[in-house]
Amino acid sequence: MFTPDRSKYPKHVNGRPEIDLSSGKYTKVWHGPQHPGITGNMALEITLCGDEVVESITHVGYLHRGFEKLMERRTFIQCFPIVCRIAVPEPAFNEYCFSAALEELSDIEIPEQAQWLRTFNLELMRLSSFLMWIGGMAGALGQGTIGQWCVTHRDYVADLFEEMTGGRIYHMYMLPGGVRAPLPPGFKERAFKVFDGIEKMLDAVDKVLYNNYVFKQRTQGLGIITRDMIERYGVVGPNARACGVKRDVRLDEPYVKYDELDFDYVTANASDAYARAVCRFEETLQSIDLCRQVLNKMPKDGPFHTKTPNVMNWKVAPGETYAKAECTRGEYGFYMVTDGSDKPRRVHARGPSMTHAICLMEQLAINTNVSDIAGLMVSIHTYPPEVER
Amino acid sequence: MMLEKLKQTFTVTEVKEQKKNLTFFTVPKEQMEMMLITLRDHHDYKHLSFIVGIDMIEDGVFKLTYMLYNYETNHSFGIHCNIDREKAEMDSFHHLWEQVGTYQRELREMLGINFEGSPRLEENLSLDEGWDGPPPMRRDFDTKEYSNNTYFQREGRVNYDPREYMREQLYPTFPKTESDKLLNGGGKK
Amino acid sequence: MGPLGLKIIYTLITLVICGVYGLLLGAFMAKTMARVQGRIGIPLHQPFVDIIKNYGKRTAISHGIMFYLGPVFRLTGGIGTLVFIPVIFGSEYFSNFSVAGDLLLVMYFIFFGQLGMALGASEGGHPYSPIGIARGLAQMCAFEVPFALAIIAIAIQYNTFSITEIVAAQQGGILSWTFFTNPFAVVAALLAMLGMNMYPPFSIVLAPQEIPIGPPTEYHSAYLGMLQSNRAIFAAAKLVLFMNLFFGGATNFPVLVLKTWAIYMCSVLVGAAFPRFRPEETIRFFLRWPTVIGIVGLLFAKYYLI
Amino acid sequence: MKLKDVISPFYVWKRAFEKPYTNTNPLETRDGSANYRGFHANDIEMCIGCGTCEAVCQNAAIDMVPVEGVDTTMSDSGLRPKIDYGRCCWCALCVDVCTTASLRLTNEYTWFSSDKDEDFRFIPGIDKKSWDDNELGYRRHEGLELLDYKRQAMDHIPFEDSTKSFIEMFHGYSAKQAKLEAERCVDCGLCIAKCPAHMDIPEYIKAIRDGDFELGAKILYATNPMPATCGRICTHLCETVCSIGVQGDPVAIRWLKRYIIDQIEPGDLKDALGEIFPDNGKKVAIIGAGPGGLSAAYYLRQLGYSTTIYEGREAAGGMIRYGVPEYRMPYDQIDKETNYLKECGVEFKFNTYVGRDIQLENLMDDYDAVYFSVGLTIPYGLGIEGEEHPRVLSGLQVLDDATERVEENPNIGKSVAVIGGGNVAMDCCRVSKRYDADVHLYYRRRISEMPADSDEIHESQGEGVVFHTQAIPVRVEPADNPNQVKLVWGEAEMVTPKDGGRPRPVLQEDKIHTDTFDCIIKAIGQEGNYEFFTGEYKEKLETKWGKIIHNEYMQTSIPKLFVGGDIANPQADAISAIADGHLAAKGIDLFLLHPDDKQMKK
Amino acid sequence: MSSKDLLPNDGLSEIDQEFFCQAPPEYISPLPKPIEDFMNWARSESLFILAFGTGCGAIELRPLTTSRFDMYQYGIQMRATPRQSSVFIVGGYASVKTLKRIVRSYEQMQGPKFVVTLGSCPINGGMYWDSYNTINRIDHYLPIDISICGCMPRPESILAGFVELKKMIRAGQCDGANLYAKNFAWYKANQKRIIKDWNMPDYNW
Repeated sequence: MFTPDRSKYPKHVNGRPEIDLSSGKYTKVWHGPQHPGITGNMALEITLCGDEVVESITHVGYLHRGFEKLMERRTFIQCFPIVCRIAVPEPAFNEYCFSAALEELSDIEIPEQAQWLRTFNLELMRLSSFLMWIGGMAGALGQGTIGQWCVTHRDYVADLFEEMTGGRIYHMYMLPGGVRAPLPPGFKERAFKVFDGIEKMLDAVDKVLYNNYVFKQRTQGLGIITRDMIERYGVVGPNARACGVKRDVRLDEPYVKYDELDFDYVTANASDAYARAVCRFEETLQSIDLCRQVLNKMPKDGPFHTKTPNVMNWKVAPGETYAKAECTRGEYGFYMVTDGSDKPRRVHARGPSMTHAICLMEQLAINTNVSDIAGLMVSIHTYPPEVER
Repeated sequence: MMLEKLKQTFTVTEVKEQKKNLTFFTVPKEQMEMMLITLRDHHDYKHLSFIVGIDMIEDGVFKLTYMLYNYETNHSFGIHCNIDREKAEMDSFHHLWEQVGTYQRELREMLGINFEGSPRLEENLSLDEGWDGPPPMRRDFDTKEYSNNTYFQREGRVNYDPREYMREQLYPTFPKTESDKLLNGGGKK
Repeated sequence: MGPLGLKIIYTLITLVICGVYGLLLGAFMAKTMARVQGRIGIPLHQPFVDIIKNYGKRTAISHGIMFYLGPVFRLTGGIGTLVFIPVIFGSEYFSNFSVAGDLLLVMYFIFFGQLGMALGASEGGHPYSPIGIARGLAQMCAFEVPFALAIIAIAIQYNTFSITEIVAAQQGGILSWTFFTNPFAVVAALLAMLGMNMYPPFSIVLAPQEIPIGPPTEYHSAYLGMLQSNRAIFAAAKLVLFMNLFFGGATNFPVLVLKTWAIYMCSVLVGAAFPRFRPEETIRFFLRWPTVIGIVGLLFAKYYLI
Repeated sequence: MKLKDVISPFYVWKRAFEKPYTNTNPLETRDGSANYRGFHANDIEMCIGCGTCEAVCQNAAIDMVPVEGVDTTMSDSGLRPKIDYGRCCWCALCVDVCTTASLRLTNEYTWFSSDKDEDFRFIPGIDKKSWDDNELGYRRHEGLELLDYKRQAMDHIPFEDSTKSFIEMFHGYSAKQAKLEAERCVDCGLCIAKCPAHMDIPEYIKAIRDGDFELGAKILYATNPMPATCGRICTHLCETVCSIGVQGDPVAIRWLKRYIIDQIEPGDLKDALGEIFPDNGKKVAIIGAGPGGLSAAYYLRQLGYSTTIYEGREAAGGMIRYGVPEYRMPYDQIDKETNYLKECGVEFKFNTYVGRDIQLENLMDDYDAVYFSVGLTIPYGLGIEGEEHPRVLSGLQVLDDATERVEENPNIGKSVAVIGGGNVAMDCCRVSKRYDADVHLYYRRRISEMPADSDEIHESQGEGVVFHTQAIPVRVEPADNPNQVKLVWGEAEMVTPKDGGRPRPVLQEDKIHTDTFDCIIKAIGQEGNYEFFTGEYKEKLETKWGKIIHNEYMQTSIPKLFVGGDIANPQADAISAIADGHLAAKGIDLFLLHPDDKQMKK
Repeated sequence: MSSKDLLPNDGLSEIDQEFFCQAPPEYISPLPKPIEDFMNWARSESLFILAFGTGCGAIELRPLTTSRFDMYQYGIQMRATPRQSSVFIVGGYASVKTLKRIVRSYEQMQGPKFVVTLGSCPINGGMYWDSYNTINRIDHYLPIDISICGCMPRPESILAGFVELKKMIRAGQCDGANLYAKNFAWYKANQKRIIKDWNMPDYNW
């Protein structure tokens, strides 16, 4: 096989290539922010030598809204509607982490039923997000059909969310003290129907995408995250599990009702884009299974919200904590500091994309073909809004 | 137990066990690097979850929190370190973990902390390239005021405070409560 | 009006019919694709509206004369291809300017458009255009090999470079089609056509995700209108050409519709199922099996059929 | 390259032969789900304009604006939320915290506009929208309580023990209870208008939340110099309009007020309030050391007047001291307040009964202005045959005796009939209970119509007072024992008059009963005593329905003379008297120091 | 045109200036009525949306472009490049950094072009009304044709907005490009007020 002559590539100094754009050897292109191949509103500043990427710099900030500042001037309950906006495709994890941190700091125990409902909501969120991801991954490599199917089925999940929470995208469901509403009557049957549909669709996806010569050709060997990079880059979630590392917050530090569910780590070994895709596919199926388990194990009735202090005057004693959950990309957490007033002193949302989208992506992009940038980008599953918040 | 061991080498103060698997403590600025290296290399705290800075304006310090995680024991350490607010400088740890550089860029941008030697420190991470205000996460920066002065609002909003409105409507002549004065002009909002 | 004048008029009519047919076929295929994706898809008249709208844009900017010439070349290539291909075998009206060596001419025109486009698009100044052009030309070179081999094979087989004669030679029953007489050449050509039609897995040139749509990145308004017109005419021309060369041509429109649809479906069939290849994978692909098959076809024609 | 990997993808075509996913008419077939958070709707009749929705909205999307057709009343600010959809995020917190549950979200979600000036603002319920009648949509679920609807119960001496002594029955809130109760308040401020003294209730409740009792005391004294009194025996009209009370128990405003002032030791008031009283050289005389008089004295002192209070009895407090039994209103609390007034420089002249020990004319001549609030002291008669019987006692007298001689039985015997349904009647019942009497209460109407506070009624019942409602006294007959008396009473039927209005009790002639008691206490109301008005003042003073006519600053028809308290206002309670005093102080100030003021007669 | 009317491409280096147009956009009058009506019909039936997800709104565009709602049946499709697009969707809040890109992308689109805003944020700031980094109302920076409120507006709601947009285009009411040309100085002044490092051409076409 042809291997390019590395000597023509720029020297690396401090891990960065030295590039003289005026030499005419290099082309600089921007992937994004206006670019259909990019995940969300972000940009990659890519320097090419021919078709190969010699440097990629991630630019974020297009979605910066200053959440952490805004939360400093909002009361605890007022923070609740805004936190979910931090990561658009997975709002539930923000809600959960915020509520969990707040409940911990104000010593609130939430009822059993609320914990089940939260588990269900979080797992359904993962399912929805994974569906979107599978579609995106296929789409980024030109298989639009899978994208269409997956997003459609994700929309059926959005219908479930709408029924359950009253909102399609921003559910604003897990508020401090529990959840906002019980499951509507007949929800379980409808949910199972949706799950059956998704499973049927995923079966087709398995045949079409995962047993696909071109897909394998494109993704196998792409963006390999080596074992030692896991610690060094702080890689979490499926990206780490695709490398055979057993890490999952749901199992390591079980929250809500995950300790009562039956599931295991989903791992792969190759650690390339294909392995990650397989991992996520398996996790999608696992999510469906977990959703079913939750619905089956959940008690029929029960209080879904415990009394909190009057939200208009809710003050929390000084303290700090870090609440985390396993979102589709790995460890998602809220670090909250309170100072006895009715507003949080500092809230920090820790999203896995902070490391994945920037230092990891910049590293993985080097020496890949520019055509693979979109696929690589999607394969490490980044959401820019959780980087800049 | 491990903390006891650490205490022999480091000045560990303000230990607080927040929950079963999360402990916070403070070390002086100078010992931070050794602390991180010790925890990472000798105690398996290999995962850096995040670095966050808190503006403790009343104490005149920035409180940096480094959250380390041990995958073997599933325990986290939140390590605090106070640095002077006026002369906000901190050692750069970008050589320990790759993502540290990004966090340090963010801290530089949001709080104005300088990390000598950190790569690409001067590049804005989230803010617009032309941002000319103070570092926005500082407590003395008022985002609402900035927004009001900078961006266009849609006019035509009027708001009435129910208690003021009821006073005007129902008992305009009653001697006005002096509590406004007592509360330093604080009303409902 | 002399016979040439009439010919020109007939050809123009053919051109219009083929253009309309090309657009309709494009829309129909888009609908077929949509059906696979589980949706309704565009209305059949959508491509027409798109073209009208693009011609009706109020502003257009130029990046110099070459930029303007790009689409013109492209359209010329498309029209040029079509006007030398007999559309309906044996029809006086739809035989176009079929001449003795028209196959060579057609081959030339197929490339002419793309090269012209490449020249023009690179003037746009957008870095994606040259990247797209590089990919496009590389891919073209690659699929050109099996395609050329197939063409040469049938030229050897029928001992002629006249499309009309090739079609004539295939008349007389389904088994006399090249498809059955020299399947190797046909397979090689059809594989090349996959690359030519820009359906996945060979759509990297125009890929919206990998690079926003490649060479035409900067083309808009009437330029885009021209490109879209060309797309219809060129697609029709290609399909008719393939039909003529490998599937026995058509003696009337229903047969033409059926056959061209079937040929087009090959691309769609594959396109719906696969993601895209990277450019170098595309090249590797075409230079591997299709080329081998093409050579086999050629040898088959040379040593077996004759 | 496995062949399977090339063949398998063609499975994709299976989908082409199935039904498409597409909804071909999404615009008409997709209503929001049953609890969809769509556009707002508000039940204007139910809404009270408390503004809680506005306060909770983190987007500042809600404005409270006056609307046509809704008048400001004591329990309704007259404002309605106007929502800016350029801000709203449909989080429905406004719905969750809506104190009346009038606000809800419908399942409608489509609103677009091409108008450049369209601001996407509307007042739900007032500006008619297509979705107003959509029944589906988000409402607060039963079981989701973001507000605290349940009041902190106050501990009190159990009923079996409470009747054994005159020790204050209610312990007051503990610090924790007070904080929790204070946290229930939503800061709407509707109560301020309803309070006759317009106390800044939300602010002092906030002071409790913040634990700043000095500030709380300052806020209390800003409108009420008798918070310890009002914290115990106020009629707490404020609680009737409390917005939390619409769906739950109203905030215990009265108890919270008591809590603040209880936190300040009697001697510390001066330091806590830190007031400095100027002196403007003018003198005002005040007749009566009841709440009205004390309040006027305090606010006049604040304005710099030297004030002298003339009181006929030996201690200050008026009806608070002599009309309210000690288990409700301990005397040391009254002393705490009056002592502070003394510290403020108010001069008291006790045992100086105007009209007997000193004449009104003298006061009018010696002082720049005179304020009087002498209260209602003459009990109404029952208007029935035989009520002159010596064993028919006046309620006020019984209470007065109880005050003067707490340990000693004020000669009521062991079985007592109390007639009336007001607070005085309840006090008489419970005082009698404390003297080991067997108490029967007779009231003309139903319990729900009793003018007494519901707490009082509840506690009376708890202490074992036997209630006879719809019972009309017919006559009083002497009993065989001269120390006893017979009450003849009849059961009544509530009859709604033909022209509507309040149902009236009508005596049923066939249901007459006779009971024998040691005494009958009449407690059906009092009227004013105007006997100290003599000469020209008697002529000039205008009265109506037994009350003195005054202008809005409590100035009577005699310019120099101001009035307040029960004798001047229809509520006849302590807080109204305090409010009168405050108003009169301002009136006197306007009268004396602002000669240009048009509102005052000069 | 006098030199006074020319805004300098002052954000650019001298070398770069040559690459860009030096003239402001011009008002372009419509064609004779029947032709214009026909063109408007074509424009309304062929809406090319620029694929630029500027905010949360992008999340609800996905269902719209995919099978469930399939906006292709309404003649609406996504386009990857601004040059070929005719509809710009401001999908929610716009941070200053994004606004810069929005302006550039919008200016690169060829007229007639239409702008649709999604959600509350572009109307009056929405959730981020007090954020230091997001603008409050977009219509001071771009001419807006239709605003759809909601957070986020559902696909159905967006679709309803598009149906309305098509009606308006047919009626010839959408003339944003000309409006932009007419009030060019005002828009530019507003944009420059918040985009502090103006390192892009004033004329982007």
